Amino acid sequence: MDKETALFMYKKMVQIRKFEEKLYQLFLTRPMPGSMHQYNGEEAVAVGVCAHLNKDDYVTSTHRGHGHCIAKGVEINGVMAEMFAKKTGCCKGMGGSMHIADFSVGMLGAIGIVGAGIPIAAGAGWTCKYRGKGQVSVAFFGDGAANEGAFHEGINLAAVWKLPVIFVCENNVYGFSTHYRRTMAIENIADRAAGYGIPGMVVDGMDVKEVYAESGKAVERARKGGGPTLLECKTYRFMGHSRFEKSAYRTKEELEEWKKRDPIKLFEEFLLKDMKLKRQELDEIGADVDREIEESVSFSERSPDPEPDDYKKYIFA
Amino acid sequence: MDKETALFMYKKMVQIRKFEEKLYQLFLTRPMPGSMHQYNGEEAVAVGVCAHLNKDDYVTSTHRGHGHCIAKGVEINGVMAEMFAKKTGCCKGMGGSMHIADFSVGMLGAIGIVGAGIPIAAGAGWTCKYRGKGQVSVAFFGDGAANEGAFHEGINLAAVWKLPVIFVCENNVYGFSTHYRRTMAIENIADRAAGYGIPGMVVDGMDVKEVYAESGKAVERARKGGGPTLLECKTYRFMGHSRFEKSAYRTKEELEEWKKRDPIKLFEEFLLKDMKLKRQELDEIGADVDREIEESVSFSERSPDPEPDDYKKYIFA
Amino acid sequence: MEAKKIVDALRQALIEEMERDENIVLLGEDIAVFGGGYRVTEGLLDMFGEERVKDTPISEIAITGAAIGAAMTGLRPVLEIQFNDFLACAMDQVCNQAAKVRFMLGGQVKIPLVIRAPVGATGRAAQHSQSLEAWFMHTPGLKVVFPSTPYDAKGLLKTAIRDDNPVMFFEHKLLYGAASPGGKAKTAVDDLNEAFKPAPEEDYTIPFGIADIKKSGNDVTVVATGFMVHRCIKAAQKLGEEGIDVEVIDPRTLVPLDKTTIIRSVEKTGRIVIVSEDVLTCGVASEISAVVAENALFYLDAPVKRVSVPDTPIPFAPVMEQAVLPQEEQIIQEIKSVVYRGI
Amino acid sequence: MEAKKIVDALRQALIEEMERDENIVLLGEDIAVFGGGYRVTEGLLDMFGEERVKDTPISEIAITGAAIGAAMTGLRPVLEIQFNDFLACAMDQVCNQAAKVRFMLGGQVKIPLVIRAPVGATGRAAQHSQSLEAWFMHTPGLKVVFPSTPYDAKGLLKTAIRDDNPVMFFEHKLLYGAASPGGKAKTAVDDLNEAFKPAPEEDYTIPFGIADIKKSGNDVTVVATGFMVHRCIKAAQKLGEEGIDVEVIDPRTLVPLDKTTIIRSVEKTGRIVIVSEDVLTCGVASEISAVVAENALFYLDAPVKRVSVPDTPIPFAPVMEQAVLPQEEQIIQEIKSVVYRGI
Ligand SMILES: Cc1ncc(C[n+]2csc(CCOP(=O)(O)OP(=O)(O)O)c2C)c(N)n1
Ligand SMILES: Cc1ncc(C[n+]2csc(CCOP(=O)(O)OP(=O)(O)O)c2C)c(N)n1
Ligand SMILES: [Mg+2]
Ligand SMILES: [Mg+2]
Repeated sequence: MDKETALFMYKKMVQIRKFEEKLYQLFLTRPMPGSMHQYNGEEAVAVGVCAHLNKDDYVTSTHRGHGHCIAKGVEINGVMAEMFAKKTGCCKGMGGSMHIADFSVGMLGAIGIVGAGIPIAAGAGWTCKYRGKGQVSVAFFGDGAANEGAFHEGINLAAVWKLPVIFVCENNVYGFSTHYRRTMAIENIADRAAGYGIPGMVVDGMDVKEVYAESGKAVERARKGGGPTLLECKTYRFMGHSRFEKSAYRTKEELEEWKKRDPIKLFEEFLLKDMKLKRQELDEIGADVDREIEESVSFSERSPDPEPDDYKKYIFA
Repeated sequence: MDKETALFMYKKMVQIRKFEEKLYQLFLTRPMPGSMHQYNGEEAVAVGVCAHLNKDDYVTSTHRGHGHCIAKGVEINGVMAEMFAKKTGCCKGMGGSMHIADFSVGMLGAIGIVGAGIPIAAGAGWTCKYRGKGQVSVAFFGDGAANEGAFHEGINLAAVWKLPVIFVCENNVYGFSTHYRRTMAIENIADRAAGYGIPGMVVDGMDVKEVYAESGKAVERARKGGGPTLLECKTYRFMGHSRFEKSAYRTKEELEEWKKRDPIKLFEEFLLKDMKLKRQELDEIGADVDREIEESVSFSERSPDPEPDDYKKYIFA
Repeated sequence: MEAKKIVDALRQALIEEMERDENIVLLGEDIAVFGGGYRVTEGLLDMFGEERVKDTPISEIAITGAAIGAAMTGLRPVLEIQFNDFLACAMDQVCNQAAKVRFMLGGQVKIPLVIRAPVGATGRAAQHSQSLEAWFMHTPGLKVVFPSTPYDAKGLLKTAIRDDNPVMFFEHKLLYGAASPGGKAKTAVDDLNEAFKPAPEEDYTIPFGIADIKKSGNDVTVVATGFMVHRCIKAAQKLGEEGIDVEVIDPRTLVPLDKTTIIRSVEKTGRIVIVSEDVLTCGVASEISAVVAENALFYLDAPVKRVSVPDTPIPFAPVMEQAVLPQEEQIIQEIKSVVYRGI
Repeated sequence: MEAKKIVDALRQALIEEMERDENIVLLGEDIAVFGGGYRVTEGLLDMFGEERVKDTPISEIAITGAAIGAAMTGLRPVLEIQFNDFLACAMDQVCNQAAKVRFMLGGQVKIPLVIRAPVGATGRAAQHSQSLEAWFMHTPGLKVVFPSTPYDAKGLLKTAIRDDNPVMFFEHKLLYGAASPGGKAKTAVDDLNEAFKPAPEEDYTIPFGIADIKKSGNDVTVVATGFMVHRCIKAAQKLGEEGIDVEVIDPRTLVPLDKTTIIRSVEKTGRIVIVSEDVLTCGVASEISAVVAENALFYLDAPVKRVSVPDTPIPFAPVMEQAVLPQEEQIIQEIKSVVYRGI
């Protein structure tokens, strides 16, 4: 990994983290529309994977989509304004937190139905294959989603059609309140890959270097016509399932244990120790991001609300 | 396997075969209501599995359900009369070929939606576990069904709840017109079991002895609280997908190759050679079955049609 | 203790019924350890144990199918689907299996199954805001229940649990009186008047197919469901001040539908407005309108008016969301339009 | 060659459109090698190759989702669902995704997707006999098409393919004029008269939202869909002999619905009977009835009559199946009942 890539990824991770920390505050301190599902703790996954993607590669995301969007390159102003339900939001206030999308960078959209993005990503992969230009498509989804019919059908279709799709399962231990060991009798979701005849890989989702390395192979294979891969990234969410959910179903100890492996902290250590970057460089990035986020808030505040009947424009093309 | 069991299974296989041969003739020679999907060639699967089941064990079946019904002990008169859409049919003419059921023997019903019986069988298994009396539940389904979301979700639920269910996949090479190699990138559907953390087994579905032996282990495990098993029985259908469908998508050679391993012929050879039965004993069974089938036809002919508004009785309990 | 909120009324009904019949089991996503997205099943795991109160994988096909299989073989499952929008994931099991199995099998089996699901728009955009009762009304073999008060909720849920058929039981998010997961309690219940009748802590059932006249009146019939019942009652109160005497009918069960009460009311008032939170085309209001046009046409003094969500998904931004939902002012205007029409 | 059967008209439309635009791709179960359950796609694999004509696994969620994903990124898929009953398996993808994605995303994307599916009862019991148009009419964001003649089928399918929105395209099994898989050709087409207008071998489209008056008349309006159009035309002919002049309107597209033509007709005749093969409650006829009760009430001289399948799944035995389907004689009686009512 060269320095440029490393810094690019670091910045993206920090953007996601700070974006959501800001949001958390906003939700605490003023009336915000809708709800949100935070990605804190899982940043390495979106960033490590998306670092391999071009603008014309496709991504489908989930209810927990802010991270994927930012990692794929959606402008933060547009994401923030969408959280504010403003006309300048990347979906014009039509979708909110659970449906953020930006086609100009290949982000096909966060989808609020668990698992539903998986076959849609397969379909985008079909287009990639049909065009034959080496594009790929990525589906992000959770451990919970791996028990949906859409997971099974979507991956199987991609496998038998040899579509250039990377299926990225973010196993953050819980589907809402329910531990994955209470929803499946296996330890590794990646093991399901064998049932579709595709490679499956377990990845340390807290280590962006590992995510980057393994997803790189999968993306490469897909671009070359080698078909799909299932990557299971072991990760953890540091916040509640949604907004202020208290997570009484898990222990403080478990949370603290995982926080020791905070992906941003881990990566900082690597950057400072192994890549010999200076603390100051990182701090400057942090400060840049802070400014960017603040600006996105004031951009959102300045932005107009949609008109009450704007929605009429979007029912049909 | 003792002689009694062997003869019981032989008779069941012959019943199924002759029942369907009769039906084929009936459809050719007179107006019959509806359509049908024949089980010829696959008899060893239903019979080998159901030989382990008690009346209070449960079975769900498919659009290709005659074999499962007869194997589970549904009276042939009732099945035949249902094919004739008669009031005396086991479903009173309400369901026809694709929905034959008889609760008095634990046959919960043929289901016309591919894969849909799988989670329903899991639910019946839940009841078995809840009651704690050692009952089990069996889902029969095809290779095509293994690509439905219902397969994935249903087996996973049974696995994580450790339900006493045997999932019997009848891989007869085609789902309607489509070869399994064109719908999945794996050779053995049984390999999917690993993705649910349950045992999976490939079985020669043309050999009733092997089906009997392997399904026996699975039933035993289930009764003892060991949870579900996925059995894949490699088999072949000798007739078209439905009624007079010509199967232009497969070769005559392939069909002839499989017919050499006709499960009834194979079992006859075993009975005559290894179990030292006499040809005549088998012929007598065949003759008995012929009579039984003829009687079921005349029973059906004698039976009254339903009244036009009988259906009103069955919409709600 | 009397239940002043629907969430408590439902929980009471579940507890009383589960104590009565050990074949009643609960399943659903996050219903056990967490106590349910809207807290309906809170505490039930501790009371009844994990064999009877079961968290499930996120597998709507499997949990619905399993509930059907269990119901066919002797249990009486009550299934929670976290948002009614997700019923789309289980549509085959609900509509092709649960609704039809008994029928196809010539009456051999009963399917005592209740499927509970929250409906209504509360700021969560198009995939978490629908009110899909009409899909299930259009599926013979299902009963469809939609209570608007704690009293009705408890009595109807008990009837649903004791019914030997699959029952779709819809609950309006704003009427629970409880917070959604981790959220501020988005609720409308504090704002409601005595029409939001509490449920007594006693065993009672409410029969299906009997509408409740939530407010009687002589000038115009309003049929409303769920949260809209209360919006219509408020509208009726305001209109009362202007001398318009509105009758507000809450069908409570949409299948079976108490046509008689609606038709009688129209015979009396000659005017009808139907208010529902589902989308217009082929919706709840369409059906009720058609029933009236078929059975009470010559009593009508004004066109039959439907006030529903126009044919659009629910947008996210509050200003747009509120624009598509039937509002009190809009209801008042529509009622006036039929009252002043043809006089 | 002119297409005298709907199956040929549809195939012609597919071929002509696929030749015009290489982004059009077909997918579905058994559509390529086998040529489709009802033979619509026969020969297309040979003509266009396996990259454009694709057999799929039996995975309704995946094939619908994949079609959506492909449509979002530049292809124009035409998906065949083998029987419309199986749409229940893909309901989330159709109704929560295809119908809503463009909306939720603020118009960033178009979903040029056609989902074709056979409807109607032909002796195959409850899970293979439904007519589920109303579920999709009740889902904003979808267009709903239901042709009754080869001419309409071809022109409407071309419009559907060129439309940038998801279109549900329903085809009645008895009107194909082709055999179902391996079956005797169960068809009603030989029996139809010149109303079953052939499709010329030329490029034409039929705009959505324009009803076709299949037979004009002055005494009573009949709105019918699909196969029922022809049953109503026959009924109309018989009634003509008795001096009752029936107008038969075929909406052709249910979303958008040509309300104007229906309302104008009712303004002329003062009477309306709606005939559809779906189930009654919240069905096609309910919607049309509600439109009339809202917009043409004061023109009505008789109650609005719906003739649909009563609220029941379809039974298997032919005698029962025919008892629940709207029959010619029943249609005649219902028309008479409104004609002689109020005169
Ligand atoms: C089909 C469906 N079922 C249930 C839900 C409600 N729900 C939203 S998020 C969630 C948990 C998802 O778990 P997982 O896939 O592990 O993702 P995570 O939230 O952990 O990122 C649930 C149950 C939904 N949105 N869609
Ligand atoms: C959900 C669903 N999709 C499609 C069909 C149409 N169909 C009926 S049988 C069949 C093939 C089933 O293949 P398989 O599961 O292998 O069973 P087999 O017929 O080979 O016994 C298909 C596609 C259906 N009935 N249900
Ligand atoms: Mg998770
Ligand atoms: Mg098969």
